[in-house]
Amino acid sequence: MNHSLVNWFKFASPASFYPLVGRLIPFFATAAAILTIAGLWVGLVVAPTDAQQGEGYRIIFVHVPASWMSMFIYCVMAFWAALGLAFNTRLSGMMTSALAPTGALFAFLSLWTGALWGKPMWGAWWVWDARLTSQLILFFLYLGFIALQAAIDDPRRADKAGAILALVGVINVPIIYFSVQWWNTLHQGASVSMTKAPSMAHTMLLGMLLMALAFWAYTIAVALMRVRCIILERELTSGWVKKNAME
Amino acid sequence: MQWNSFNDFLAMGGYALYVWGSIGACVLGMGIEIWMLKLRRRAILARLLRKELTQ
Amino acid sequence: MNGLLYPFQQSVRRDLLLAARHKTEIVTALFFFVIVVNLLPLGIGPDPDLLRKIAPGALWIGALLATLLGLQRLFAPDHADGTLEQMALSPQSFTLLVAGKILAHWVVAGLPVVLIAPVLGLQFDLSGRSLLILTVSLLLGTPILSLIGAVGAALTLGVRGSGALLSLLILPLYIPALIFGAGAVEADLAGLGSEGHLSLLAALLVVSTFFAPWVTTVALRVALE
Amino acid sequence: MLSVSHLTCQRGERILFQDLSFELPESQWLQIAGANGAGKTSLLRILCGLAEPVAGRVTWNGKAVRENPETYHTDLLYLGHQGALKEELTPLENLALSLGMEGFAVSENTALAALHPFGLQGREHLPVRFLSAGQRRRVLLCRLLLRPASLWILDEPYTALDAHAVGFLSSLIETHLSRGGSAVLTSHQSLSLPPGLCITL
Repeated sequence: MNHSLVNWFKFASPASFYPLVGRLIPFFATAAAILTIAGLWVGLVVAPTDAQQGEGYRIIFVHVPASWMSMFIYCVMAFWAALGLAFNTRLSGMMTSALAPTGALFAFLSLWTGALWGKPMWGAWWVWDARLTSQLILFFLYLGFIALQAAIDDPRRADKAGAILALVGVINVPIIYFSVQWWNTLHQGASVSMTKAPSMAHTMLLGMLLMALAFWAYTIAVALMRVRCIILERELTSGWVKKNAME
Repeated sequence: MQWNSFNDFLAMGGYALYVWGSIGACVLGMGIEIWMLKLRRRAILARLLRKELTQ
Repeated sequence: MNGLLYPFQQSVRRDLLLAARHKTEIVTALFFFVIVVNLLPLGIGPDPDLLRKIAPGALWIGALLATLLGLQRLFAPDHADGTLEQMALSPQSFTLLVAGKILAHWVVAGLPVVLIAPVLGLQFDLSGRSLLILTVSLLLGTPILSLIGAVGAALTLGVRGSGALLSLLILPLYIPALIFGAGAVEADLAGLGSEGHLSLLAALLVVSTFFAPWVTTVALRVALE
Repeated sequence: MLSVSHLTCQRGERILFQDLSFELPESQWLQIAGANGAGKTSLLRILCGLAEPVAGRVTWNGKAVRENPETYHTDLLYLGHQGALKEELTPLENLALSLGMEGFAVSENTALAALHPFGLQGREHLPVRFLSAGQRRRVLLCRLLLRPASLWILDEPYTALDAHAVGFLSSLIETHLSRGGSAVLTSHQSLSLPPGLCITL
């Protein structure tokens, strides 16, 4: 495998990207840990009790950041997908595949925490609320992406097919959100809505911001760890892997 | 400080199941994801070692 | 080389000719639709008020599944016998030929559903006006199902387990069409008028007609590599 | 003129060929020899622009084949391993429709005229399903007569052909070359053709 493949940016070739990532992971991992502890401390201990929802509202400190992350990760995946299709760099495909499971996890956690929040507030484990329903569909999009990539053996085709699906998906996400909103107002007249967040005291906002940053740092750390595994799996034959796989 | 004792903190104003259920799920989910990644990395390195020995 | 329409028309003609040679296939896809829709009253109960309420959703989900069934045979046979390769190497634009195939698929899988929908609507005790709106929504909606479905069929071409995979990929993308289509009748019954839903459905149709063939071609070129 | 520079092709983790370069001027033909699985078909697919090489460029008349495929494809005729025929359609329908989709309107008797020299009288209206492998191959080769193209890329064109058909195909290739066309073939048999270039993978 000659390494004269002209790549758009230097660290695009996995060989030089691998050690670079190795050094970044500990940084993001510790940042995620610290931010999570700080966020939970502010959210669970410092933040005041909410007037209407009592202590139950504290679930938003994990529910809202998880929803944000599930949508944000899908957009980042679409970014890498577009990059991969435009410049044909192998690395972009690997990044897209590395992000998908984490995005799916956050979509699932958002649904799980949404249900646990809905039960005490509205007495039902599942509420066909516009946002939660769209979140459910986003979870299906993630599953579709992961299933498609798992079903295709040739890594190059899996990357390209996945990239196309991610781009088609990212165009459809706003359409789906709009149509579910439209569907919700038709059937329920928007009486039950989770979007009305409780009146946000200063510390509550701080708590949510810290948790969002924590999830963000966590996503980067895990995605980089997974992209290193993918690089190793795909480049097993090339020479450089034997030398510095241990790094 | 909202809570005057640790048990109140655990009781979470009667919503213990829901609040700790949510946070527990997040911590569990993230923990499992990291653990599976470690397994995956160990498997690749083992496969690499085996290939190395056979050559 | 005379004009752009000729290759498109030939592509449609070939697929319709092939479908004509397999008449049983058209009929089975149609009966699948009829049976699926008729299962619901058996499952839910014969109460007319309830049936009238679920009729649009039932017919739309039936149309969704019937289209999904037909998508398997959109590119797979051509991929197997090498004709898809020849189409990719045609001097005419590959997207044009793919658009022809999608139109032929709609004529075989979508149109029969639209034609038989009013009859099934009667089973659900739908009034004349609702029947009309439902049929119009299916007429606008089934091409969308074929277009978006073609993207999924191209992505899963030649992949193992592509049947279940295709539905997992495509059904989430069908949801806006389902909501606007099935919601049109509901909105009309609720006095809100169905113009909003039908115009959004028409917008979806225009957007997917414009983008889907091109995206399908890109996916097919990836599959042919 | 077809020119290939530093072509590298990889299937899975195996490198089929590396740093392959050659040029094919007009009225020349190139034979690609090599054992099965040596990458002959992969090379042909890269030349057609169907597959993308790991490295290297393929240009036709100076322009990269994958840039805008339509212009390249007007000059290209590719016959692959598979029959590229629809089983349920008759040879006539297959020819007329496949050429129609490439923008060439073909009347029934021109198609008939192409089928006869390949000894397919009486079978024009029989679904291809009932034809033998050799007859199907000959129906496919009729495209060489009907489809104007200056570059022929033929994958194992001589398989399943009898002596008469082999002779007829060779004469077809010769007339194609004499008119300034070029051809790339893969084949196991020794070919009764004027001397041409040869690459072994």
